[in-house]
Amino acid sequence: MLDKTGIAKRIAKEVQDGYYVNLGIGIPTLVANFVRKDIDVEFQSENGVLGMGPFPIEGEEDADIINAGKQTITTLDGASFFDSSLSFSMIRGKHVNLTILGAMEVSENGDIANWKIPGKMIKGMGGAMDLVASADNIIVAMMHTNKRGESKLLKRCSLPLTGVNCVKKIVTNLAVLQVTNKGFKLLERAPGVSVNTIKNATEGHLIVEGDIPEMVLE
Amino acid sequence: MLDKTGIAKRIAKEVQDGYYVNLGIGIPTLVANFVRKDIDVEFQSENGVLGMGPFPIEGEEDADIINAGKQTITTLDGASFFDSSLSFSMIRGKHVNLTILGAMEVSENGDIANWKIPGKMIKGMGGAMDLVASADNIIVAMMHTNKRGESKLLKRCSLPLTGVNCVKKIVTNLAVLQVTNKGFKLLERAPGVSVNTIKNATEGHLIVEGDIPEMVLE
Amino acid sequence: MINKKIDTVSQALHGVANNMTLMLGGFGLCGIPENAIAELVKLGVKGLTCISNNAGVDDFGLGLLLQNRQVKKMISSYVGENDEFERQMLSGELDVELLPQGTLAERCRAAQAGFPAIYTPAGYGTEVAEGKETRDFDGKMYVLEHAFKADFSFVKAWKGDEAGNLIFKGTARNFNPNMCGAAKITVAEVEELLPVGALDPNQIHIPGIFVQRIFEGKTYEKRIEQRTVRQK
Amino acid sequence: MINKKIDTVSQALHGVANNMTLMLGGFGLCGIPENAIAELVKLGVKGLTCISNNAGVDDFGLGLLLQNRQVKKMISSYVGENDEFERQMLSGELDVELLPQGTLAERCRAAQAGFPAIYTPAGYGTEVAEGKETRDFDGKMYVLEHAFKADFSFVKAWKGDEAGNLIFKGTARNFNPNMCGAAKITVAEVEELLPVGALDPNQIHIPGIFVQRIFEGKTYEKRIEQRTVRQK
Repeated sequence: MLDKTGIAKRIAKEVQDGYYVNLGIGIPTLVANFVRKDIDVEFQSENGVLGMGPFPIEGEEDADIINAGKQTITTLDGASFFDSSLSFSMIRGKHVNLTILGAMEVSENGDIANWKIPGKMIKGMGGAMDLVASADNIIVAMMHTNKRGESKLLKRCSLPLTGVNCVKKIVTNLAVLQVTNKGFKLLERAPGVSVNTIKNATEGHLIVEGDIPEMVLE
Repeated sequence: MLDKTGIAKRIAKEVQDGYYVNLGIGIPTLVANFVRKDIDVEFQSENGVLGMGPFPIEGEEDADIINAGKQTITTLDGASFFDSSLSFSMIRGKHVNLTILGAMEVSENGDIANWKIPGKMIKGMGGAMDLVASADNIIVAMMHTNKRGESKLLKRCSLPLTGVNCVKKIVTNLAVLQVTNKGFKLLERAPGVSVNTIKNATEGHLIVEGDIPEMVLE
Repeated sequence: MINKKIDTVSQALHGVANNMTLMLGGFGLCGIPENAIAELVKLGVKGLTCISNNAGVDDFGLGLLLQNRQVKKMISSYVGENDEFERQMLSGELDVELLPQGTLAERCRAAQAGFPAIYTPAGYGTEVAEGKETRDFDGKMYVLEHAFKADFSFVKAWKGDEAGNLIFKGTARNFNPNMCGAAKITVAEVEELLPVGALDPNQIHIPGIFVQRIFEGKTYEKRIEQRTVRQK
Repeated sequence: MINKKIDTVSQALHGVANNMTLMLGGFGLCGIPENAIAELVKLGVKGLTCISNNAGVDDFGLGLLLQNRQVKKMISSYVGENDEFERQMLSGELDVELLPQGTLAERCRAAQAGFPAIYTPAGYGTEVAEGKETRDFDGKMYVLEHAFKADFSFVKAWKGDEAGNLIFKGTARNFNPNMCGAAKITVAEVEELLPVGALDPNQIHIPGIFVQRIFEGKTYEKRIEQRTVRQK
């Protein structure tokens, strides 16, 4: 079973040379730390920066330079700043190649819910609805089950949706799954996790074909 | 009767303090020369400049700094350059206060034609269609009649339209007229021009109420 | 040159009244019009509709207006870390319209640019699209979203000149440029107000034509929401 | 950093073929991609559809492609001073679609920004709107205009870096920024190509994400169409 860092490490392997990548808040933010050093990738944040670098060295924080999670950041050579409209032009216009974000629920047809629990919690959708409506390549990073042990991979989402038919791939603490038009197709198991464990933790239709390999993280 | 310079001088009196003004090619361009020096006005050109100044001193022309008539220009302190999209945001968004442009024909309901003579001449509309569709304050600068002596102030335009119901005021070599919902209302006569001369040169419905004063140019 | 310079923040906010719709730039606490917000608190105008990506935190930014119960309705994309915002919203005291961030930006930009509405794919199939017109273009579904209509737009820039030209810094740019000229009156506050001629015409982010009033802000606290650092 | 640098103009135009749709920046002869146009002439590709505000003059700019009969269709706002353009158009040899200049710019920008279409008031009630959908918003009529679809976009900037970031100069900016990322492949030519880190991230007009290939143009003639001067 993976921890959050493990999920980030596995997703990092999906990042290819030449990709512009948007990372959501939470686990996705960690992905930047594990991308191979021999490929060229640029990170976009929807609040208006392309070419994000690591957090600043203590004492060098600049209140005017943050990411969409409101964290102080730095920029790398070749970076640029721009307004919100142009930022979402990058996203809506499919110039960003890969979007990685968290979710509360994903359904077997690729719907995603991650912004609201009616009557209880409202985070707001931020840029997530634009990202999922536009991106061709969306990976969801999340735990396979919620705190009560209930599956987050469902037949149908119970929470208000963020987007429909949009999620392509899911990486959880238990597995890597692809969303197909027949349901969740199991691609890889987390180290030490059995297919049965994944089946039991997946409410939506799970497709298991042949031997399911264990993830390789490094 | 006015010459082109006279028309420009009369129109210059319509320019008020604090106005952003777009000047079309031809007579309108001359207007800039006659605007009162004690008011603050900025000239916008739709190819992407605000704060245009006079032509450059010989030898200081810059191929990268032109107006929409492709003439080399200069900029004044406080000027800015921008792309075509933002330029038309200024126009469409009604941030430009006054548009002055030429016309081949104007009709009594404020339609304007100035971009095409089918089968003979096609200049293209350039930015004129955007300007006339958006501006609240449009003044047409033109000769009252064409080279064959035919009126250019018509009941209905015969040429393909540039815009409908948009012209508010017309300044010709003979008169200043306002477009009302009942037709062309005569406001002023050019020096030495009789109301009858104007009547004869106007095909569209001309409204003459009371004494028509002579224009004051200075 | 048309001079937009205003001497004091109180003059800059002249005309702001109860029940108006205001646009406010900023993302979280980054690039917010601090001086205009402080003046709004001081004025005590009520029943405001505020269009702003976030609502600040409990005790800073737009959070100050929320605490003071001056806001009737928030139009935002993110509640985030503002507990008072979430509390007022869940209790129904505050009317909240949550919109996708790109939609929010583009509805501002549509107002700036004279577009009546836009078609965006964001929010299709979700409750955000409920009651809105949707349409198929080339096999993909889009939601029709209308341009905002606001009375005042309050934006914050880094440098500006007396002609109203603006330059923003870093990610403090965010929604600020898109809100310029998107309301009846745009009030820009800047850290440094320069005479005309001081800015390179090639490097102006927002030309002065989109700004009606400009003033130099007295102080900027520029509070940081998430101070994240690494070791040397 | 993702490197977009291309060494030669012929490599930069790799993949251009007959019957493609091309966007070309520039206003008159100002800010046109001179090196890309020269290479298109050299390649002799035919049946092109060109989206460009003007078509240059008879013997420069896009006029060279017209003379060479490489263009099947022009989508422009202004014929202006190009006699060959006007002649081919009036004789029917050349298919010409004339559009309002703001519409032209915004149909490029829509393609860049992922909008399927826009509503503009320009051209309503004229032959430009014939056969197009129109619609009333708040008592004013608008025309629905669709995003362009193009294979290549050729733009010209002043300075650029190897990450594809662009800075334009003066009114040579015009349509160039709006065409970046508006075609499948955007090729930028610049007067000066700099290493990454040389440009201020705050002062970049077009981020490199919108540009697939960048090269430094060999020479720029920058011909002036109307040399207007005054005496000292």
